[in-house]
Amino acid sequence: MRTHRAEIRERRDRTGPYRSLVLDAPALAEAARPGQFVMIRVSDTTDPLLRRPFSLFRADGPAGTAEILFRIMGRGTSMLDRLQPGEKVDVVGPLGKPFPSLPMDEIVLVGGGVGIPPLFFYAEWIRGREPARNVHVLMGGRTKGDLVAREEFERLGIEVQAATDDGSAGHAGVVTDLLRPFLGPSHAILACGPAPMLKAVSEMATKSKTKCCVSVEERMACGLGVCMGCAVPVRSEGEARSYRLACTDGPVFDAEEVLW
Amino acid sequence: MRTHRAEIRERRDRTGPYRSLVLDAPALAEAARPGQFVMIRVSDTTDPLLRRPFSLFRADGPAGTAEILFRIMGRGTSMLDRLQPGEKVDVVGPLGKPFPSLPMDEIVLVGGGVGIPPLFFYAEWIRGREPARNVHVLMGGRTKGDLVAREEFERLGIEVQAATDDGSAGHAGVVTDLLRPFLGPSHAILACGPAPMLKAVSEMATKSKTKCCVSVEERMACGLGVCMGCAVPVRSEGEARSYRLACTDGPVFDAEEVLW
Amino acid sequence: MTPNPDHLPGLDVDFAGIRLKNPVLAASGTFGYGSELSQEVDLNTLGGVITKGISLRPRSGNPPPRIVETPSGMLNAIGLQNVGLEAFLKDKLPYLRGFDTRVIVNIFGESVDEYRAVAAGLSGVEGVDALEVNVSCPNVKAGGIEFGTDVNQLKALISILKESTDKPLIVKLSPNVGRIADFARAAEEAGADGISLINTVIGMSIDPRTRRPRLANGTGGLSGPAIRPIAVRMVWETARAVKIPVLGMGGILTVEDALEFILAGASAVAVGTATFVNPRAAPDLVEGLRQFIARENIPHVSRLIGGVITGNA
Amino acid sequence: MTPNPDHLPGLDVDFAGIRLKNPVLAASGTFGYGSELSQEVDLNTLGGVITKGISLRPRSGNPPPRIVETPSGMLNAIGLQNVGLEAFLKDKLPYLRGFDTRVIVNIFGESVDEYRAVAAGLSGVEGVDALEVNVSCPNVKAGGIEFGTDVNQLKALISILKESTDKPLIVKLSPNVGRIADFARAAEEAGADGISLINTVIGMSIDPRTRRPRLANGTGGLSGPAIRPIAVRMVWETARAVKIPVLGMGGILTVEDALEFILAGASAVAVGTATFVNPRAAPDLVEGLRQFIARENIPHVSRLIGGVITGNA
Ligand SMILES: Cc1cc2nc3c(=O)[nH]c(=O)nc-3n(C[C@H](O)[C@H](O)[C@H](O)COP(=O)(O)OP(=O)(O)OC[C@H]3O[C@@H](n4cnc5c(N)ncnc54)[C@H](O)[C@@H]3O)c2cc1C
Ligand SMILES: Cc1cc2nc3c(=O)[nH]c(=O)nc-3n(C[C@H](O)[C@H](O)[C@H](O)COP(=O)(O)OP(=O)(O)OC[C@H]3O[C@@H](n4cnc5c(N)ncnc54)[C@H](O)[C@@H]3O)c2cc1C
Ligand SMILES: Cc1cc2nc3c(=O)[nH]c(=O)nc-3n(C[C@H](O)[C@H](O)[C@H](O)COP(=O)(O)O)c2cc1C
Ligand SMILES: Cc1cc2nc3c(=O)[nH]c(=O)nc-3n(C[C@H](O)[C@H](O)[C@H](O)COP(=O)(O)O)c2cc1C
Ligand code: FES
Ligand code: FES
Repeated sequence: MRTHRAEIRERRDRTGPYRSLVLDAPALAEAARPGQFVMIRVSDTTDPLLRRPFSLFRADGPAGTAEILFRIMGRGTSMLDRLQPGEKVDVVGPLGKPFPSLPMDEIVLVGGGVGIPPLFFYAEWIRGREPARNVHVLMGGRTKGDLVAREEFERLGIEVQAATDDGSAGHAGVVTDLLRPFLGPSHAILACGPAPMLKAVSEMATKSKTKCCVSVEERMACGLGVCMGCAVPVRSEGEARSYRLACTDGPVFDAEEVLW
Repeated sequence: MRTHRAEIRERRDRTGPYRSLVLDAPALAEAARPGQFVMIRVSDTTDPLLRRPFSLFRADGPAGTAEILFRIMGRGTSMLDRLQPGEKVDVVGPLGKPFPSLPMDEIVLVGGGVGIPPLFFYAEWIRGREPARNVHVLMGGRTKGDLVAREEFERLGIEVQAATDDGSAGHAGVVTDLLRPFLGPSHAILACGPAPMLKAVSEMATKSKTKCCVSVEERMACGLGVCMGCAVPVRSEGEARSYRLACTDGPVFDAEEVLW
Repeated sequence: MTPNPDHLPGLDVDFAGIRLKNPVLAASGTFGYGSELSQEVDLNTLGGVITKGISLRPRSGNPPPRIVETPSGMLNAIGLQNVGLEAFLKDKLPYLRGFDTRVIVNIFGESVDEYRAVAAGLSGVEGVDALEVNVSCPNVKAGGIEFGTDVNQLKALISILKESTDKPLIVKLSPNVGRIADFARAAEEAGADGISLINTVIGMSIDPRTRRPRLANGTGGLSGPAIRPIAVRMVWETARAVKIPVLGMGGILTVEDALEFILAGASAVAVGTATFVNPRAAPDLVEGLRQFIARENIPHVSRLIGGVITGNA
Repeated sequence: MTPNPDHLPGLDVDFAGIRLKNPVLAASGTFGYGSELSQEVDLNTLGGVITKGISLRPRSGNPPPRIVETPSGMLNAIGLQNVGLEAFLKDKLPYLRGFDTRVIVNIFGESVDEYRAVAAGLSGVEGVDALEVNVSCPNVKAGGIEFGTDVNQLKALISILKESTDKPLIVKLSPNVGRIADFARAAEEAGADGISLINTVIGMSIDPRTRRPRLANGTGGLSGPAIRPIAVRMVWETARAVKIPVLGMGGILTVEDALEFILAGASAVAVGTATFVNPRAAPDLVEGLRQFIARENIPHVSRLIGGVITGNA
């Protein structure tokens, strides 16, 4: 059963428009794997009608809690922002396919803004299970405030290399400017963020024959594979067009598969 | 200008499903007269879409506050109930025609449940302005918890005679059982409550030639006289059917005028 | 009240032969006869006011309940209550004439003769800028079929009205049809000067406790944000099918909503149900449009009309 | 999961020649092929499952974005993506057969021949209880006019399908027509065993920032609570016009919503968009109906069908 009525344990204002919520949801916390997401009902009225998808930022099985980190974008996320500890929300999850297990020694996490949550979950997971792997984080954003969860990564002992468009922190430029040293067969890239960034990362990875997985964002109605709303164009032989579903075939795809 | 963005100063749980809210709305408080109402927007989404009408329960011009007293009925009133002091609501008012000024010495207020607020406002108003008048209150309800604002009336020095269907307070029966001693040309009845009660009061008043004004409740979309949604069937010469608008011709009507 | 109700630069549009100082009108049946909201709305700020539908004689309308709320919308079955042509001219029009705004009179009838009589009665009347013909009224003589759901009846009606009045004729189409563009074209061929849409969509709501329809009339007309996607689609289909201008409406609450209609091809928009939610919805929309074109450096709102990009990039 | 998925007393209904253990079905296109929600829904608890629309060959569907939220509703332009008849029979049907529930296959085609081939391919297939014919598909040969918006095309199509299959035929009507009852009658005359309605209402949403439609396809189908009043009205009009049973849908979220349809004349109801909001919407509705008839002392749900009281008391 993936439907939960979760009590909010904690909410946190983070930098800029970012917030996080810790949810009391033992079954979810137990089952969740990095790269998976949840669908949250932000209102009990019919406007807004649909649930909103959020990646899992953290899941603590023993404590029975799962955490999401989100950016206030529009109505749904504004409503979510008004919830207070003690209130309950309807959550469906964990949904989607997690990041695959990869044999490479050097794990390179590339992302920005709302792309960070699944990458952090992966980092925490791998740190706890396979401490021998080297985890690198390349984090991008428009400005300093977009470098969310930076301290959390550092608390895991992972160095974060940052790039901001406005130069307010780290390298002044885009995050792919930092990627070159991390390409090659001993590296595996996991990327999540805006489509143009994913596209650029994918191209660099393909050219350098670096294994690369991307977590894509697509509009979702159900998150469950029943509406076929979250089509992701993929490469296919023969057929003119071919799509896979972000919610059940993804959200994590092999970078080579996605047609940008 | 009748549109206000009012801060909630105070909210009170009353008996049973009754609540009251004190609103910070100086222009409204100044202009309001007993019998008038406001339209409140209970949500900033489109579900529920329409404002909800509430009679003014009290208005304090010098303090700049207006108060409503409501019963939790459905979605709209439940949402209103969740508002906390400090939050703001959109209020339109005062709307409608107030109770007329009446020359009679004995003022008889007859009502129950959500019909009480406008009667209390009238009592407080007349006590402050024409203390020589005798004000009688006959209050009905299904059960004790429906006898709202009883103490407020008593604090004004007005005795409340109560009737409850279940006999849990006052006379066991309907409020009209108490009305007989208050009929006659020196009396004026102001009544507000469920339609069957208003009908019964009206009939007794007409038979006894007692002046009687009723405040009716009809579904409203605008409260402003522009939608023509709040039709009240009234007596008319000649024509087959005739309607007046509860929101602008009323909500207070001469009892003789209304076709029950 | 807006202190300066003068014509705002960049917002004036031509519509059906009249010039509107801005493309925002109050929709028929949601703004009374214009005087009711005098405390909230300075009529000088609006592009125009469309009156409640007027018939030849006064009509008392339907018994209550006449309205019921639905998800993001409402159903109404007012039953076209109105004061009738004579009282309108005597008691209502003089007030509207006092403002620098366009007055469009919404008219209807239960027979071609009644429509014609109302149109003729408003012909030549000073202060009436145009007529909006509500064709969602059943043709009692033709067995109750709505004028607006039969292409031939619609065409015949508009042709006759065109001869009965000197005012521009805006035909307000019913959305309760298969191909809206067919009706728009028929109206255009019959001489209409503009098309107005959408009127309400027929709906029904039943109370399971009483097992009765929630409206005394049984069915009613659905309006509000719920129908906006339907309305935008119909405006888009219509604007591509006719040369005469389109007045778009249906669930407009915000500037973004109004822009959807304008981009879909509406030369002007009307605000209906939104006025119930926010009495200042129409003037707020004028101000919002002004700010939008200023912020986006759009020299004139007319640049946006029909500007939706539907091909691939 | 409900522990006891047995037939609940008082809820079984006959529909189009098949017996449903209860009147709640999952609507086409909102429940995949039945297996996707196995963790949330025990299919044994449902009256039936209607599959995603199946065409002769697989279809890849429209480019994204395919969905957009609207006030109390959503627009979709999935483009009828599906695995095609062959893969359906091989990969999808066996799963559905494993449950004690009715399996209704939604079918469509772009030509009469394609419709016929799908219907014929499902004829005689064990585990398929009925076909629901989606007639909202454009007839490519007839210049793109939808089968479901032309009475004659509809009649011809259903007559042919009736001869091509031994399964009961449920015709799913498009709401994008003038008089829905005309189409229901045409389907009945052509041999339909049941009528299903409503499919989605065509709508459009435009993003003022990009000036593009929010759906890559331009227009899409509106579903959800926003359209419920329209759907209830159409079910009411249809149920009075035909003798074959009506399957009602359009914005059903709660028991009260389902009761509106049943009182309006639906013999069974389908849950669509609600499943996206609450994956357990359909089984919750079954349980809610059970509780309702128990609480109200209604011996059998069939007592409520068409029970709306429309005259004066
Ligand atoms: C698998 C997945 C995982 C996600 N994980 C996170 C996360 O961990 N943290 C986070 O903050 N956000 C995440 N998102 C994005 C998040 O779902 C949207 O920001 C949110 O739905 C916006 O809702 P709203 O009502 O506030 O915005 P709306 O008012 O609906 O829209 C505001 C803006 O958000 C965009 N948007 C709306 N819905 C989506 C969507 N489904 N996907 C992408 N963009 C959208 C719109 O295009 C618009 O520009 C994820 C999305 C997906 C599909
Ligand atoms: C002029 C006027 C003054 C009013 N004054 C008060 C007041 O002082 N205190 C108070 O508690 N209530 C008052 N009401 C009633 C109040 O408006 C309704 O209780 C409220 O709108 C219900 O909203 P809801 O969303 O909670 O209920 P809904 O979910 O909309 O409906 C719940 C129940 O309330 C009934 N109802 C809904 N709207 C109205 C309406 N406009 N009039 C009557 N019944 C309705 C419905 O029939 C239903 O039975 C007044 C109504 C009017 C017209
Ligand atoms: C209460 C009410 C009364 C209406 N009366 C009329 C009318 O008399 N004539 C008419 O042509 N349209 C009438 N309409 C339709 C509106 O003018 C408008 O076309 C429709 O409501 C859609 O716009 P909206 O969603 O912004 O309200 C009425 C609508 C409502 C809600
Ligand atoms: C995403 C989506 C896909 C749909 N696909 C189909 C389909 O393949 N065939 C069909 O006949 N109806 C399809 N429908 C229509 C639904 O079955 C239903 O008729 C409609 O959505 C109204 O019901 P609702 O408001 O409960 O969703 C689809 C609806 C949605 C929302
Ligand atoms: S969101 Fe519905 S199938 Fe992916
Ligand atoms: S509520 Fe609109 S006219 Fe009275």
